[in-house]
Amino acid sequence: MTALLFLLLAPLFSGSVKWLKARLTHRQGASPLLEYRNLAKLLSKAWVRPGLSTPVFLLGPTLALLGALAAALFLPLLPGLSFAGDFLVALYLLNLGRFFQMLAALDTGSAFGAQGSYREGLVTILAEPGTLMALGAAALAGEGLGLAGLPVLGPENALVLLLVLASLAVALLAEGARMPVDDPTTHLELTMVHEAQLLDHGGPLLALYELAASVKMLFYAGLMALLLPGPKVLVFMGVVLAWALALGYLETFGVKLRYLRLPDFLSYNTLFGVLALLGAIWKL
Amino acid sequence: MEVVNTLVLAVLATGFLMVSRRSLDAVIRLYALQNVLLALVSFGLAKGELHFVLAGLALFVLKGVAIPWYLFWLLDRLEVSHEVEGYLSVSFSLLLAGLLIALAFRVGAVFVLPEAPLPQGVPVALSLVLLGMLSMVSRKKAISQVLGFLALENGVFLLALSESHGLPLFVELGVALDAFAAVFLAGVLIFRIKGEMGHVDTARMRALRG
Amino acid sequence: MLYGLLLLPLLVFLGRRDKGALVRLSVLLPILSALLAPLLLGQMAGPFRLDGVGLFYLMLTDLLFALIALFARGYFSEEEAWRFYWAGGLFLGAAHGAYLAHNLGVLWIFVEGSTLASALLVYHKGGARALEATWKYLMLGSVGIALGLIGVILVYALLSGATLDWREARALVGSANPEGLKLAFALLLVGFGTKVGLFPLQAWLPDAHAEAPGPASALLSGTLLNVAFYALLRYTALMQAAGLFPFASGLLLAFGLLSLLAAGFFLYGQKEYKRLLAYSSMEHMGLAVFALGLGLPWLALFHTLAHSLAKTLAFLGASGILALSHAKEVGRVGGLFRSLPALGVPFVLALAALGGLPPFPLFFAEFKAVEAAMRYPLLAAWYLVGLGLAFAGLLGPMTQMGFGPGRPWKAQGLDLWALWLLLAVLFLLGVRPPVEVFQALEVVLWTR
Amino acid sequence: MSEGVMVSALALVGASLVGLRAWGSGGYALLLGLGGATLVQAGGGMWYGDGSAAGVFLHLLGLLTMALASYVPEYLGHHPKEAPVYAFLVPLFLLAMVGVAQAPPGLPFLFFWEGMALLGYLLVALEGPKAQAGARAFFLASRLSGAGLYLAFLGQGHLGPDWIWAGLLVGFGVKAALFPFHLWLPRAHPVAISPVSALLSGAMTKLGLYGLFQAQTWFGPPPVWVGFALVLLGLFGAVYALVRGLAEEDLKGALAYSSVENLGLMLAALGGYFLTGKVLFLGAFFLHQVGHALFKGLLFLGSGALSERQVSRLGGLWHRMPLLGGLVLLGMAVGAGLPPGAVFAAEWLLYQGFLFAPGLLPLGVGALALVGALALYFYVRLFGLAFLGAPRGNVALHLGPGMRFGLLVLAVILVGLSLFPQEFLRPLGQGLYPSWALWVLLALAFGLYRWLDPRPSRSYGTWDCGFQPLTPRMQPNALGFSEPALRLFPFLRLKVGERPELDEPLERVYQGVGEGFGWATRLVQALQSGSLHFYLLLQLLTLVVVMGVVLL
Repeated sequence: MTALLFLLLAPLFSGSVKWLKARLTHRQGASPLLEYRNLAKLLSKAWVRPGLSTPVFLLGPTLALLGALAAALFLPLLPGLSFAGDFLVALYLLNLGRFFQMLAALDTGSAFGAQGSYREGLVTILAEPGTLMALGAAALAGEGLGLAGLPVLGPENALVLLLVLASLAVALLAEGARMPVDDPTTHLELTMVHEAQLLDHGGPLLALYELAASVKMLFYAGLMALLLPGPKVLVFMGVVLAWALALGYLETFGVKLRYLRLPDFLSYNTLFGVLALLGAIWKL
Repeated sequence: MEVVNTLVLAVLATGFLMVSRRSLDAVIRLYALQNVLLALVSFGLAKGELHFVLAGLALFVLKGVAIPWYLFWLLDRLEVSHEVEGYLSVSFSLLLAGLLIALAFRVGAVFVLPEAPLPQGVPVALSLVLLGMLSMVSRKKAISQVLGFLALENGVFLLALSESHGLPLFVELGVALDAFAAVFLAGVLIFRIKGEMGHVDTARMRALRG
Repeated sequence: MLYGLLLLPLLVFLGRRDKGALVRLSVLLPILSALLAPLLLGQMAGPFRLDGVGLFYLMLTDLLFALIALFARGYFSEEEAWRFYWAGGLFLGAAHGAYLAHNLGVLWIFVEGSTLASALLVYHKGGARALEATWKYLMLGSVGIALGLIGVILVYALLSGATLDWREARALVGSANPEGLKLAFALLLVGFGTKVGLFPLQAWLPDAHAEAPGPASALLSGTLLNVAFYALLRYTALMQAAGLFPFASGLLLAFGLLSLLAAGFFLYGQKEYKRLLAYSSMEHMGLAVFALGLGLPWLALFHTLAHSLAKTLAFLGASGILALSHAKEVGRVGGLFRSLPALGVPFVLALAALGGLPPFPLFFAEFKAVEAAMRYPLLAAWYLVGLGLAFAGLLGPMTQMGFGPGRPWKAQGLDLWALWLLLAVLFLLGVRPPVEVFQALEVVLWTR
Repeated sequence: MSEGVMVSALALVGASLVGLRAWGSGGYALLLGLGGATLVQAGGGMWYGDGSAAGVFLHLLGLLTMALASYVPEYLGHHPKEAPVYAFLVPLFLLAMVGVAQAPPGLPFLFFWEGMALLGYLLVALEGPKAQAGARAFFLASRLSGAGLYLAFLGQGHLGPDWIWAGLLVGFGVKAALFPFHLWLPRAHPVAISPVSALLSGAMTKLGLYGLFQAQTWFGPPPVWVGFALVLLGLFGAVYALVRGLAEEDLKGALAYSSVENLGLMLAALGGYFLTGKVLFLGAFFLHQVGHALFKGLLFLGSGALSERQVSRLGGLWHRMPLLGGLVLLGMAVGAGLPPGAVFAAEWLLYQGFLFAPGLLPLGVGALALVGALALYFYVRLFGLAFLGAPRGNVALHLGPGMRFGLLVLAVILVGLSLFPQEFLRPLGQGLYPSWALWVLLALAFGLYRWLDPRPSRSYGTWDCGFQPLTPRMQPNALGFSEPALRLFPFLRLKVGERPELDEPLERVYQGVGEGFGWATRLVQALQSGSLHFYLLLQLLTLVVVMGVVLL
């Protein structure tokens, strides 16, 4: 159920961020709803099959989207599948998508795709441990190691959960390939992470990738919503709104970090994760 | 008994002198003399026992005559200098020899068994063994090493005499035969060494190592 | 009859200098003697008597000798063969004497005799290196054996000059002065230890083994070392009968362990494969002495058996390699396992057997030794360290010679099946160690 | 010993004898297959009967054997000269492993253990001069392991449990590539021929795990520090091995490092089990073993089809042999710990085990996540550079029907295990996530793929920025791809340049030990100075010392 919601919401989310960024730079900006039409157009177009490509080329976008959607399936914002340890499966489903996305980028034999591929891998190495530790901490603080049993922010667990939220925020930026980790609007191949992997994917494949990127961000937003008090769906909407605003501002007024400086930024994620986990262990 | 004691001391003296002489001829002669003296000791201890007499005779014939003669013959044929060459100077070897003899006399008491017929012989025998080893360790010529070994062997023989009236005769004879065979073999080898390498200096035989 | 057995090996001189006759005699006589010997078990004649332990070593020596003599026919040319077979006959006679002797003095004589005979084996046909090795062997061996003689004399004196017969001595030794016995044993250990090749008395061993012609090395390692070890065994049994085993044990363990560790260091980086095998002999004699020191004579017997077989195999393999390649260095021989399996496979496996690997009997022997040594865990630990070092030393040459780069050779005129026969025997012994046989032999030595 | 194991042992002996004469014949394959099948059956019976660890091992060994039965005869066609020896030794090696898994501790166990070492050494060394160093490392490590076991097995009653377990940790840890004793593995495994690599990595290393697990029934529960050591060294070793593997240019070498990583996780699982007694850890421990054996067997056997193993000289292999590409992709995806693979299921259990564990153990989650991310990078690199993109050089490929069938056997079983991991975990009573959901996902993916593929598309060259055309050399090479990640880990220094150099401090430590030993040996060897006088002096001194000892 959540997955469907995300699928529907994803274009709106990315559209809104784009619109907001345009407004912030005093441009008119396209309607946030344009993104739906855009997707529909892309889906109906033909796609380019690079000469060297193999079936892996198609598996990339397919599994990137489906992995993200399946991960969303486990978010108990709306009724769905839930069991102990589901957050692990969810994160690894994102990894599944990422694996094939990275391979698809290598599949074309392009130097840029490969660059994007290993950069993506690097970001994962930097971001993943912190995120998993943070989620583990949240799960420990709750009951039953499942997403359904996650605790909500309150005075007794404020420290742990705030750290978890901080970590998830960093993870969202890393996963969604947003500033300051990556710049989604850049068109200089040498600086790209996410987009470099998509260079040769066009038409429906590009549409799938775009959707997947938005769904992933929504997934993290959903995770954050689970930790906040209030009716889940409403809180989620609030979080998404907040993220749209935040991203708009961040990407208008912020700058992309130098690629070599990424570890500095993402190590905060690890730090938050470790601290959160320690907090959860010692019940602070 | 007095006579035997004197003889034993004379044996020690020959052993000491063997370390001190620089001439191989003198050392061989001293060795022959030592064997004669030992044979006499053997006769002295005999007290009519035939086996002592026989052992003494074997000693006299084999070591007192045959081996020295063989060594002289060897020395002649080898055409090398008759000088003893060693790592140590004569004075220093004498000093060491003195120390070793002192050690043998100091420790010798421990070796003396309760029923030893000739307790005085034990430290002398030990001295001979140690002096023989000293010669072998410090002398370079192959032939002088053989002489050192022979002196050592004599020490062992004297020990056998002093501790236990010697070994059973057949053992004694076997031992003597072995010693003779060893010396004979050594002689042959010395010849070959001279022929192969042009010298008989064992200190220069260091091809095998590691 | 015992005298006949004693003199049997000397019949080889009937072959004069004819290689064919010498080979036939050298193979058949020991086999005949090995067949005859069991019938004479327990018989006495003069200072000679054949008991179980003597019989065991006698038969082992005979059979190995026959095999080596057979293998040697492909190694030596027509002209030089007689030197080997004559010296071999002398050596075998001396070994027979040592194993038949029941008198400690006679035992000494024959051990010395075996030294002299084996010096001839080492010398063979000369050359500067062989001469040097022979000379050193003769000197060190003679001095060592002379020191041993002092020990014999002391034992004799301690028994009040009553007897040198081993069995009688064992009965009497209990009343002898223990301090004197300790002294005597120390001298005997240093004396015979020189011939066994215990560290730091081993100096002659690698030289002699490396410079002797291949089959002679096999004889030295597989049979000669046992002769001296056998003497040590007899004296240790005397000490045990005198109730002085704890003392003897300390010395034996120390020498055994020291030899093992030293061999471990010597083996590493050894450039000549025959020297390597010689150091491995030193290692294994150390191990056998160690087993004796643990109070397990049966294990020591078993260890020497296993070592003799494995080392004979290795040396025969090495002499085969030498005959084909004319290269003594490890680095100049390679890939035998692949290019010449008939020779390479048994050789590599012999090295593995010497490294104490199953399915070969030294594995079992070393296991039992560690098991017994565990009473003093530190001892066991050092033992394991020593085994590890020794193995590390063997491993490099084994890999290079078995699998490394090298020219392929064709095996011609060598009786390589002898290697496979030894390998099969080793395998059988390793899979089913006849422990009960050796424990039965132990009764001959050890008083309860 | 059960009858099934007996039958399989007989079949293996038969196979080895037949192999010596007729390795290419159907009889050889049949006997080997029979041995494998009976092992699978007997091992499965033991595992599903009473949850025996030996059962798991025999089971996985049987599975590998079945694949080898079809793979080996054809593969040995490349090694016509050594083929009989390989064909003779491989079944014996299998037999030794069966023996280890069946023998009680003590002499029989060590007999098979050391025998396995000897056979393994021969199998590795047989590959020729290039394999020498690897073979030596293998044998040396095996003997070290043997020494540890001597200490442990024989020390009973003489040594305290701490020492016993230290011995076991060294003894079995070396075999299971416990950090820092793992260096031998990536040297030995890749240099052997592929079926042997598969056996070494897939099966033999598991015996170290089996031994450590079984030791608690032999020697009682381990001291606490053992569990901690296993967890810490296991996790650290897993990270270390992956990072080191990223700097490996040899395909099989990288696979060997991946083995170290997987074994590290299994060791950590075992450590967790020792510390907490939780079945979660046990489930991870056993499931990972089987999963790893299957996927690593698949990958090693797959790499046997290539004539070239340097990743930087491969590329575009998929086009030449899509079947091989697909199977290797399957293996690598499972190996990267992706759902719904069996390895993922094991890691999933491990994560939860750590989260549920007391003390600071939950921090292990971070290490696991790092391993997961690194493994992703690791396998993307291997598969992407070797099988995708443009070919970088000429590579001969050989994959006949027999080899293909062997690969398919492993792949099918791997898929089966990934489909129904719960079934495997039944004896432990350990539940799992609803794996059907993941299969629905994959079905959807398949559907989406089938929808996309026939959609209108046009072929076109890869985007080249509009400058000069792309050449294969513009693709990153094996080290270039991993260089950014390597920069993150200070324990490994990669100097890039014309000739990249790798500086691994751990290796330097080992080298230092070796050099120190060499120095000591030269010192001792100086005693054999060649001087007879010195020898005689030594003799004299020995006499004096011994007399002194006696008299004092």
